[in-house]
Amino acid sequence: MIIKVISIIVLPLIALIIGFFFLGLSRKVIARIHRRYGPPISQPLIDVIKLINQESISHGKLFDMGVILSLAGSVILVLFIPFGGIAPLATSGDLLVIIYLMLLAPLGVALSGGEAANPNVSIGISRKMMLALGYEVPFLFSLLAVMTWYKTTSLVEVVKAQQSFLWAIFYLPLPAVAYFMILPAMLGIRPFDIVSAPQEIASGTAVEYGGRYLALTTIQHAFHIFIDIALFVNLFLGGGNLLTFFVKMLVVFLLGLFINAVFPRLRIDQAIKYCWKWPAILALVGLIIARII
Amino acid sequence: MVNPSLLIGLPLAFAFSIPLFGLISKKIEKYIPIIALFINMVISFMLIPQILKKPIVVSIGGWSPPFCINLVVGPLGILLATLISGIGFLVSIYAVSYIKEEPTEKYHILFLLLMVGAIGIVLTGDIFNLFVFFEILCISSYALVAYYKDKEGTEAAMKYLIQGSVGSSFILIGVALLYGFFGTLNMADIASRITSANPTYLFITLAFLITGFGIEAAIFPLNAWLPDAHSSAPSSISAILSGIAIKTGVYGVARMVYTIFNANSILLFIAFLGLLTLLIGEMCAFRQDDIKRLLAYSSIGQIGLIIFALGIATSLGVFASLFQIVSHALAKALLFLAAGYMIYRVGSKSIASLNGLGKKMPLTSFAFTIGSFSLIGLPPFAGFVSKLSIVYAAMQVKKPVFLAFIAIALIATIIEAGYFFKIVQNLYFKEGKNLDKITESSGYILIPIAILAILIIVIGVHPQFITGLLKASARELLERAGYIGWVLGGT
Amino acid sequence: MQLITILVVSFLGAGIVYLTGKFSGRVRDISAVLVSLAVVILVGLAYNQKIYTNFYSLPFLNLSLSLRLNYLSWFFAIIVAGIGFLSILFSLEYIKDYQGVGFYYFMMLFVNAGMLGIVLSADFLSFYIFWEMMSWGTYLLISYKGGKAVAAGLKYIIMSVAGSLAMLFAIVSLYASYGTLKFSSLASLLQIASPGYILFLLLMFVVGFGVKNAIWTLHTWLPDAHAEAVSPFSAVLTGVLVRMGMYGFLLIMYSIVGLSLLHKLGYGLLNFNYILCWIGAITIVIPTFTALLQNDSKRLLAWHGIGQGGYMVLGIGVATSLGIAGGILHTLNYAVCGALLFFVVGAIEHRTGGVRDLNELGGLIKRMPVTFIAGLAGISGLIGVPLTNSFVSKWMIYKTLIMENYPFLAFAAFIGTWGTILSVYKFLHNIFLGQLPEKYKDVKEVPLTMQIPMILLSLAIILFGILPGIPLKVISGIEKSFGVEPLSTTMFGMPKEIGELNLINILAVLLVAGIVVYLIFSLSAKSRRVNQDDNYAAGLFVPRGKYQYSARFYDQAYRIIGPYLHDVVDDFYYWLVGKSKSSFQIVRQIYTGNINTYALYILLFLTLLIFVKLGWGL
Amino acid sequence: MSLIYNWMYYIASGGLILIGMYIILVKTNLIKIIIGLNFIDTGVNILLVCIGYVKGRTAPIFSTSRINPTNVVDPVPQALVLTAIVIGVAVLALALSIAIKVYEHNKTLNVTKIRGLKW
Repeated sequence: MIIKVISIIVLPLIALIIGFFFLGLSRKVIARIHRRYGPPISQPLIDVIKLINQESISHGKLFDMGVILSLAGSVILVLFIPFGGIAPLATSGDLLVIIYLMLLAPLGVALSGGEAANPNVSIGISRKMMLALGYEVPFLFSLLAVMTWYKTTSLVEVVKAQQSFLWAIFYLPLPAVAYFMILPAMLGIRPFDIVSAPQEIASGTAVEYGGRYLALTTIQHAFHIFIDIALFVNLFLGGGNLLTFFVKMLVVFLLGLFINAVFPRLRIDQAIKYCWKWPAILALVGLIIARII
Repeated sequence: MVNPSLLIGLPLAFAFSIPLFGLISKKIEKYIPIIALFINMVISFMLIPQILKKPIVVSIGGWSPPFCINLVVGPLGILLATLISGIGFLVSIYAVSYIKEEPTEKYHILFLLLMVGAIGIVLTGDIFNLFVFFEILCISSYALVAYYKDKEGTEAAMKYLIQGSVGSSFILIGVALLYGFFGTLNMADIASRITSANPTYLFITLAFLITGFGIEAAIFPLNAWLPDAHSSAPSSISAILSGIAIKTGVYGVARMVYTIFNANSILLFIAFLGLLTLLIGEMCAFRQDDIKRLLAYSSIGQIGLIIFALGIATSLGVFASLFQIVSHALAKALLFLAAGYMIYRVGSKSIASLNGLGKKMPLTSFAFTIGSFSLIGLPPFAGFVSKLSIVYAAMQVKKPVFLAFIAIALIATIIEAGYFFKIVQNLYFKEGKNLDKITESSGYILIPIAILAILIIVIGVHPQFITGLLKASARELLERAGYIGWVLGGT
Repeated sequence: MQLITILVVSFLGAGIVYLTGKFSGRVRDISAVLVSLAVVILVGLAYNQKIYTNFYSLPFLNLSLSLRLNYLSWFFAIIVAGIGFLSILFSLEYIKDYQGVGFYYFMMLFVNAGMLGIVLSADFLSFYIFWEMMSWGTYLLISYKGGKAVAAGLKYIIMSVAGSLAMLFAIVSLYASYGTLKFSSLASLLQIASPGYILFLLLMFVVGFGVKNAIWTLHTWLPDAHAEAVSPFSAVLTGVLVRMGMYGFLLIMYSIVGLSLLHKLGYGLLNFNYILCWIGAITIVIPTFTALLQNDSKRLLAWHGIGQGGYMVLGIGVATSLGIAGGILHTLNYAVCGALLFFVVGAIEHRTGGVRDLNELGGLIKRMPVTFIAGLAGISGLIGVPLTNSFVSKWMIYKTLIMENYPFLAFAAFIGTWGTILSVYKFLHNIFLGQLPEKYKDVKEVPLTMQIPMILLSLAIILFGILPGIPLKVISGIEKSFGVEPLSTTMFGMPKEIGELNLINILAVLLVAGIVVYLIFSLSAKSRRVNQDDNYAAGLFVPRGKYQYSARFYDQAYRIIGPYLHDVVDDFYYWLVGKSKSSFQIVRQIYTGNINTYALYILLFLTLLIFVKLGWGL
Repeated sequence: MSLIYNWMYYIASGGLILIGMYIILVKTNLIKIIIGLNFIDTGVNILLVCIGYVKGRTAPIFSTSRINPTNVVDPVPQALVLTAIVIGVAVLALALSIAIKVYEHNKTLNVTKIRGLKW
């Protein structure tokens, strides 16, 4: 019981640290690819601390609550995803719950941004929603392939099954590839940074955020990166202990970053069509294979 | 107890006394039909329990049955006689304030004669007598259709007359042939000897009779007169024609096919004809813009259903058919009466002109709604029980052909629902134009409409009121030996 | 006796309410509320009882009409009564300015009574009678508003009549075959029937119930009807009336035919349940994405009504204990959310003068906060956000689909949820969020009688979301009566052998996380409250009143999916009606108006008769 | 020859009925159609009479006692015919009066043009 409580407290912290590390790392790596020097890896953290102490504007109660909901939703999501064998709440919710809990964060942002009454926000939300509709198709196919293959909806069981034998990526390479292909869309990084496109719609959903709001959304983003990649590692790369899990996450993240950093930004309709084409087909084929065998 | 011949004699006497009463006061004459038919109705109600125990055979002239004109008052006869006098009574109340165009005394005479004809048809036991009453019915209805002497009315009457008299001639041919074969005119007597004649000749006779009665019964394709006549006649007459006159045609067909000829082999064909009539009637009704014409076509459809049920030829089928006769008579009389007064208030027969009347004439519209719901066959109205019985009767036969038939009949119901629901919506939910001066109908109009509406609901909720009589009537048609026995004695 | 009392109170109550309306509008309103409340109480008191009574007999058909109460009927009866009561309460203010209010209350109560009759019937004849009474009552209520509603009402009733006639066909055929219409007797008699006959029966009933439950290809009446009916009745329509079809499915499939017989219908994948599942799946996907394209708030919800119905059909189609329970539970959950959302739309209509166009609204959160919260609860419930009610039922359906190895059906269900998220967010955003247009500056919150139903339903969404054990207890009783192995449940979710779901834990961590985040939030530098016009526009001038991005909210997505979502079924029906009309036109040319032709018909008929006799020897 | 002789009345009645039917089917003048109706009527009446006719017997009128009751034809059809004739006359009179009205309204007796009511 005590271990559980401790892990409930510790796990979000670990996730936060890893998330911030990835955030900083991504800026550094992209800068290097662009032949720039780039900011220090701790820059995002510094930014957040700075933002917390800045004054900001608010558009109403929902504007505040949405942001809080968004971050809280991400925090609890961490508790359901096994991290190197630690999964304090795995018995309270399975993959289905995880899929649904992933909703809370964007919903919070959308509600909060909605009250801001800024058209840029509305456009941003609309893009976020459409993009989600795009990547959900291959995402769900991939998840279903895994669940069908292992005949369980529990993520812990999936991980356990992989650790006893081969990783899922060897049985289900196509869904894994599909998941990997849409990972940037889920994370909102290039070439799928349509939602926040600073040059077009002034950062979209974040346009009205300043100070603590921006701080919370940045933290949420850090969690988000952690969650999406941890999910991938759990589903396809067989989890692992604390260290191997982290290494796997790093590999996945860097691979995604390297491949995608060189692409220009897509238009939203191109993004949807992209998601519904190759990743969806690959994942679907994978699902059919998983269903038949 | 009461002599059933009063049922025919009283209205006849009253009919011709109308001019006499007219001498006393012009105001009295329009109440004469009410009185006559009220007495008739009471007598027939009083007769019902007695007849259910034992049918009454009245011989006229003192001879015993095969040799004289006689009345055979069985359950079927009394059922239809009650229905006829009842609806006639209600319609005559309606006519008090509805018929204003002179010469009103002629209207009332003809109306009573029509009643005499109709009651005579269902009560008589003599086939030539049947023909005579039939002619009384037809001639008075030709004249009544042309009562307004307007363009439509005369044209409709002309067409009705030509087709009707061809039909009457056919009936007469049939009667002549029957007399030629058997040398008797008594229906029971003919029925008892029917096997002794050559079946082919007999069938030709039957064909003439079916065609003749079929014209009045509006079997497709003999029903071309019906939409014209029903839509052009005064609405009270339309109600009678739809509610009663065509039912006498059905009665004629049923009597010939079941009792006299025992022609079971043709029943399937009759059922098919009924189905065809149903489909075509509903299809044509769907495309009408004229409310009365629509109701007339709907009558064709309903008659088709009645004849279809008649063709099922099980006791339940005949029962259902008779039930449908009752429920349709009530509903269609109600619809014509209500629609007639709406037309009177609005001044146009087009369906679109009824828009919004639900707010101006709430009771009339409400009654109209009940009538149409009953015709569609929605619970808790009378039409539901009768339609359910028909469907059940058809299913009970367990023949695939009837299964297919009833499926088609149900599809026709959808068409029927289509136009009736549209009209109900027009009444209540569409905005009408120039409705300011329209007021609710007067008492004489509302009373019959309200009574009919209540009857529809009462029978729908508690069908046992009439099912006993209907069952006995169905037995009368199916057990011809019983009928022959009543008249000729013995068996 | 108790059941008869319920029906008598509800039917007579309707009449009394109408009559009192003739004297005083106020008394009528109060009595309408009282009658519907009395029905709720009476039904509530009947909980956990088993009753069977004959109440009427039709000797000429050898039939008696009877009523019964069991878990299944109680479950539906309480939904009917509850939603009926709330919608009457909601109507008080909403309907005030309409014409024919007495008629409205009468029909509302009458339709409710009809629905109670349906769920309490113990034989098919009374079932059918109440069913038809409900149907035509509904038709009158849909058409009530006039205008476009007239066409919607007609469309509804024609489809409904077609469905009921299919059902009547099956019912009468049952009676002709077995001589009884009692559910309990039929259930045992049908066990020896041939699979072909059962399939025919099920097909007919699926058409009959499918029209009501608006399964795909029979759904086309629903968007029009829901959109054009008055909002309190739309709530009843979507929440309970449409779900009478669901009750019918449960009744015929599990209560009468039974699970063991269902499994024998068909070979391999081509069996009844599997096909029903796919119909359910299609019913989820197509309507939900069609909803995405709607700009009329009620139409949008109406399409969701169809889509959510797909989940229920899918759930009961899978025919596992978990799936059936999920389907039934979803019926309850959707009744709550659907009714709530229509109340919300009704509240908006009430305050903005009947505006339903999503592109014209916006920013109303500042004027109608209670309605907004209700709307938020409603859409969360509809999506199935964790800790709201639909989450549990959807979870059960997904879970069983995956465990039964139907990943594609599961995918349809999942992607349907995503379509739901998109469209209901648009619904919420375009009404409540974004900028408040000038013309709605003075809009006020709706009166209390309209708030109460919304608040109660919002609470129900949360309550059933956290404590799904309450309805699931009744549902396991229903399953027991079906002869299906009942689902074992706990108060807060599922026991471990069924799956990992513990809602109280999720609630607890969410609360803790929320509090922690809130603490961080409130400890950081304060923010300044600004006006809605005061926002960042990249240095551009902000035009007042025209500063709204909501029209064609998901434009790019519409362009991609729009062409595929054309309602071909509806087109087909219109084509059919058009063709029938023109063929009727041809048919009626038979009556040429020329007397010579008519005489010819007579002669032809005579010769035909004779030829038929001589030729076929009939 | 004897065939015609024996069946002469039947042939006559049948012929009249057919002529009447032909007129109704083909002629477009309303008056002619009414005449056609009358043809049918007459034909049917003749049919009735000849059904009751027994060759060589006399009319059943017992004005003198010379007539043997066994030597008369069946009297019933004759009574029927009388009734039928009366009915026929009534119908004819009504038909003609309606025809007058029809002419007043339509200014024609051509039935192909009197088609105000159709479909």
